[in-house]
Amino acid sequence: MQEILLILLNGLVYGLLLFMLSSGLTLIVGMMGVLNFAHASFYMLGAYFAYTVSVGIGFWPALVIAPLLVGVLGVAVERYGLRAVHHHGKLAELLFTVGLAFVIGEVVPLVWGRTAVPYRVPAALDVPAFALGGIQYQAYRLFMMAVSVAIFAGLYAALARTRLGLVIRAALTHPEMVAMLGHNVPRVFTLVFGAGCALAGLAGVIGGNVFTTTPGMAESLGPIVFAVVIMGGLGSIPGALIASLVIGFIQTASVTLDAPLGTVLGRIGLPLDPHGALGQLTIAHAAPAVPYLLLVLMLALNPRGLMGARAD
Amino acid sequence: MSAPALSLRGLHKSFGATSILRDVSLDIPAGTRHAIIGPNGAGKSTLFHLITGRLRLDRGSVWLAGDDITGQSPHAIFRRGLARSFQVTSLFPRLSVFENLRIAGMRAAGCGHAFWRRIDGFRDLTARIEEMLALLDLGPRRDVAAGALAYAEQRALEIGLALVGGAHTILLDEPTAGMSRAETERAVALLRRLSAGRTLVMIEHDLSVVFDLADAITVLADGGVVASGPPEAVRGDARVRAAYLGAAAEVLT
Amino acid sequence: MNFTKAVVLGTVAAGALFAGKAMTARADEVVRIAYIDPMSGPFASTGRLGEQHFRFAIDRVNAAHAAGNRTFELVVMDNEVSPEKSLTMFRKAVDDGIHYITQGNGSSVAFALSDATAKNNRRDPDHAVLYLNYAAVDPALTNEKCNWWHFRFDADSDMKMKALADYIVASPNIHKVYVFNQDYSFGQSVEKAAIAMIGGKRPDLQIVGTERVPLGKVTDFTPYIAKMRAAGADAVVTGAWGTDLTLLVKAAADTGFPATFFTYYLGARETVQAVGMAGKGDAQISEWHENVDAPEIDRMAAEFKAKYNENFYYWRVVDMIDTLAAAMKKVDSSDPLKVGKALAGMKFQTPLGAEEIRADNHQLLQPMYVSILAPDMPHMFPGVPLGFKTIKRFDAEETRLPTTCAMKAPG
Amino acid sequence: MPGETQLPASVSVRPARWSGRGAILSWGIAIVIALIAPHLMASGFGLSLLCRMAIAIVFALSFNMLLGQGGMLDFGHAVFFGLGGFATMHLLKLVDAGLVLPVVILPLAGALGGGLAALPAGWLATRREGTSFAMITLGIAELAVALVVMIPQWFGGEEGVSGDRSGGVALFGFDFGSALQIYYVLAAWAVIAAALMWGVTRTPLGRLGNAVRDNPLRVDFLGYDPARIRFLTFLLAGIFAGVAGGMQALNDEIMTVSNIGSAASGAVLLMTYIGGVGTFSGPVIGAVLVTLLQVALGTVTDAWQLYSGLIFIVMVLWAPGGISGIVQSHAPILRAGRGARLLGPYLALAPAMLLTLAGTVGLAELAYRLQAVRGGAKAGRLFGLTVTPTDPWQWLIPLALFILGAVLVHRLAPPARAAWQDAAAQTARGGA
Repeated sequence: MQEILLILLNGLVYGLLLFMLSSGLTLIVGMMGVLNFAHASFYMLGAYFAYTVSVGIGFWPALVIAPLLVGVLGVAVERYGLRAVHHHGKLAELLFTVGLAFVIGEVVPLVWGRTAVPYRVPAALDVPAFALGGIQYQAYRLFMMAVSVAIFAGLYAALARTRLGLVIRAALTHPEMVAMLGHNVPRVFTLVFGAGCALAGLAGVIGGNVFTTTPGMAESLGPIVFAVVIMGGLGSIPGALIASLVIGFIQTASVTLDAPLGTVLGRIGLPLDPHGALGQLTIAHAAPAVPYLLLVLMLALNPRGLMGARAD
Repeated sequence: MSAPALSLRGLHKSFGATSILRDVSLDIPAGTRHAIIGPNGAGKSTLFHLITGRLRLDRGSVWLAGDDITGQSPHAIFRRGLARSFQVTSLFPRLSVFENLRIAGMRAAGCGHAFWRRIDGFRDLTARIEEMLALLDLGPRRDVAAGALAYAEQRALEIGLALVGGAHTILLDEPTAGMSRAETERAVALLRRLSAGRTLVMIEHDLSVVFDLADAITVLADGGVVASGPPEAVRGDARVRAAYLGAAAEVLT
Repeated sequence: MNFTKAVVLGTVAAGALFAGKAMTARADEVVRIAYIDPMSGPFASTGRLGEQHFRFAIDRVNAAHAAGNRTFELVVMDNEVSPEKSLTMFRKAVDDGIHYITQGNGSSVAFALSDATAKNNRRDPDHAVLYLNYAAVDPALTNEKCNWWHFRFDADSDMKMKALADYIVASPNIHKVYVFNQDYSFGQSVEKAAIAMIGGKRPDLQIVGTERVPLGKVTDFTPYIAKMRAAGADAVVTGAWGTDLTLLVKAAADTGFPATFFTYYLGARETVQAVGMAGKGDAQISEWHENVDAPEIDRMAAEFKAKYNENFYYWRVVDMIDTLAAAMKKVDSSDPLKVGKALAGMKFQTPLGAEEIRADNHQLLQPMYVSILAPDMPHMFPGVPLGFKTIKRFDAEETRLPTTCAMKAPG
Repeated sequence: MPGETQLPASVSVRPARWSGRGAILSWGIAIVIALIAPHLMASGFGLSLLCRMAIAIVFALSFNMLLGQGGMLDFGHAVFFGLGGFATMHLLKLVDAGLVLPVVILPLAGALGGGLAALPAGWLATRREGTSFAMITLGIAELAVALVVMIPQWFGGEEGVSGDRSGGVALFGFDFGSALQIYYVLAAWAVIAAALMWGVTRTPLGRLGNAVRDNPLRVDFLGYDPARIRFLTFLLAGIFAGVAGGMQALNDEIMTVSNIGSAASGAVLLMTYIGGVGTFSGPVIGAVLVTLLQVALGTVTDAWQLYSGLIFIVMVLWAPGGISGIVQSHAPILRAGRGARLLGPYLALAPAMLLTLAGTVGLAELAYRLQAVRGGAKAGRLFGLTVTPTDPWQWLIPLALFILGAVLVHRLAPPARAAWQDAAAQTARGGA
């Protein structure tokens, strides 16, 4: 019982973290249809900005300043880069962000060095909040979860319940119509992109100190963020939340399963030599590959994702 | 004669709560030219999408030359001998005019997916394309990218794509839309010539084209068939006047 | 045959007195050593750190004329830790007439280079190359995949595990060991060695679990800590490195998991700095650390720090270059075949004790230290008030393991 | 239209229309270059560079079968390259162990390996198009790398799988141990594979691939299943990537996990895009250039990865047709003798671009050398000047160059572009 509770709790923690990481990308994909490959790079920039700011004036100001800086950078990238390639089509936009991710990955270590920077959790939150099964949970983890939930609530309310959200969504499907109604469509896109980047930056501020701030952090998180956004249905905020939690729970649960793949498949009637190369793998081994397996299956079987309205 | 070229039986289609087509039934005999007219939003293009497999039917069935093709994919339907054109020009913009036509003619020439035979080796196909180029008046534009053509040329190519493949039944969605008077006349002549021995179904707004070409006319309004029959009969149908022709009909009579 | 090396010299000045002053002959031969390691990309900092150590070691040898009338010159080649690029650089080195290459980062690169060296020397003996490995620790390199032209100056992962295992088996308050590794060949071999060397060695000592995770793919290690906790582990043995190790140790500290981590790579400055105080009490195995009592190396470290503003880390690089110089001096030649024959079986003294290059597989045997991160040490990490404290020293001979190597000397 | 995969509009619209004689001439030149190249750069290093180029050419061409000709962006193309290489390596080991098989034909095993891997991957991925397709390949690549690392029994883990290409029976006295012999083997394979791939563009499937790239929906209404065409194209691309992997296995005599990873997939995207996706020869140009760039630039500056990233972005923004696209958009103008009109505006633009370039290089080099200086190394010289990156004033010079250059480019680019458009339009009219 306690074991199941632990899995649920750890899955929830991890799932909410994934949602925080992917919320900005979900926004951009959903509202602009741009698969921003540099999203994880903006996450990394958020962490580095937060480190620099927090060394100067502390964590709490950094929580506000760093996402704003990343957001401004995102606005500039959209205005002077993405917009120029927009008329070349989706693939060109995607390739532009691929190049951008590459360049950010080279520039960050130039500025902050190639090794991890000592960006630390604020002392006030670096205390155990509660314990379950002998595992302590830091107060900072609760803070992370709270921020994640707040992001979800804020995005959901802003997009589903306000006129602004309506305009943004209409701008994607019917740009001419929205333009005729007197809205500046390019500016709407610029602001959405900036907001998405700012969210990535916020995730960086909050995740960077728990998960170390290194030049490799973007590369290691990029694919999983994509897995979440695609499974969630390319732009659906509730879909991304569900996908995050599903991945969180499944991955956490599979960590605890030590049965060899050979035995498991044998039980369901698939013969696989338990001593062969594949049979020896345990489910726990494969746990970190689970999101990609889910991703591939999901896309192949149902490209719309969990909650998506867009097929492509 | 055998079964009709195209037979629609009780087609229904709705998007969400909005019903687009209701119980549309229609038989089109082989070898005839049939026009479908009706006001905007009557469901004409939706009807074509349903016939050609672009959209799924809610209810009803579609029969091509006596075979049930309901629910089949567009390419499977094409292979049974039904080709179509699009209201919004749908070409291969980066390929030359010649290549556009060749792609459209490949299936009929038996090319398959071969990657071991030179495409230029299909000499009959090449000859056929050159012939079609001449018919479409696109000979001088042979090697120009389709995306770089003028609008009327693109419309002509659009018709060409539907006609070149040798299908026995051809669906044309507003073939003359946006053409000038002279261009329209050329298109009509072309259609008359190339539809010989084939079944032609077209959606058309230009009533002079309709009455010039069509052996039979179906009037579609509000998702249902209002009238169907020879041009004279339809022209005189009171319901048609009421539902659609209105002022335009006065002019014609 | 015994040979005592010039390593007893502590400083450059002393070295000059001992070897240099007596020798009036001008250095008239330059021996180039190609250093093939990452200079760009994510691992560039590691490559740079190695380069600085090589420059430092070579400057010492040249100043002391330790290689006779030869001077060493370092040729830096960037391989981005990619085997293919390493092979391109290897070709370039052979082309430029270089006969000595050295590399340390990435076992995959090491295997590619060892393989290329063997083939090159067989096909083109005039351009024979000697490969000096200073950090790639896959045991296979000196066992089933061994090659006469490859010399390793770092203990392989099995030797390191033997030292760790001996310590753990001798610690009465360790009862339940968890083995945690990254899922690639190094992690797999660490796991295998740990099971063989710890399991069943004491009735009240058992391995309660093993785990392998893909390299750099796990963000949150809490579920793994929960699993270790549930298994009741009081010690964790891990060959993990880099961010994975940092996140693992941090997750353990954050969740209040009290077990001691026995690691291979906790000693890297960036890892200690990223882990912070969470690393207190955790152990590493190494051939040297800053708080080993060896004044001569301390002086070296101070000099290195003054010169490069970095902590001295690779004692073994200095050890390796000194040994190479001594071998060249002994045979008075820079011919890689002759030098290789001199290196094989060489025994010598260093400030840390007696060392030997095994003739049967060209593996250096050197003293090893198990140490833990402790406060109030003479040398501590910048920004983190912790330093390594020896809890157990092993003589070089104690690290000897049987080898399956069956290589033949050329010629 | 949703889901339509668009390639940059300025990419070539005219299909290559080589007359038989022109094609033979081009291939002849290529073969002659391949034959005499090793004698022009006779060093072992030069040879190994040429071998890498041969491999990269085949790999990039196979990638462009998907991206340029089929409109499919494959983020995991190295999977087929790598698995082809592993298949070849395992067969080479059998040859070493006594199997009688000429080493020359081993890349065929690569074709088999790449093709077998492309079967399930293609089955999953090609049912979608555009960005969905790209994302599935990303997931497949992640899965493949995870699996390969987890199964050292087959893929050798870190140490990889190695063999000896001269371990088999010698063929006509050639054992292929020497660099020159293996170069000719690889060059022959490169020419054969390239010729086959070129041939595919001139078959029904090749043309259908172009059609599916431009307008998959329309293809569906012309009797062909777009997914099936994508699948077959994908399969062929996997087979040729496998051949390239097999060539690499013969060249390096070792295959490791890194051959499968995202870095290798990224490199082939870079090559292909910089060379140009719009023409058949584009990837060849890109493969040669980027291989040279990686090795040559890498020995000169640590900043080369930044430079290749910047070049990529510049290409995406302003020259989406790549180098071959630039050539192609100017060739007809030059042939029509209208090149002189471009000379003025282009000559005005060139110094501005050079200024921007110099400023960029200056800033990047200062940044990299600042890092090096912090690590205790020497800063060295740049453009013949001694560099002190710790001196803030030295940063002002490249910064000023960059800003000045950027402003000038901003001013001078529109007239140059207008001149080009003008000349292109006149040429097109003149030709029609």
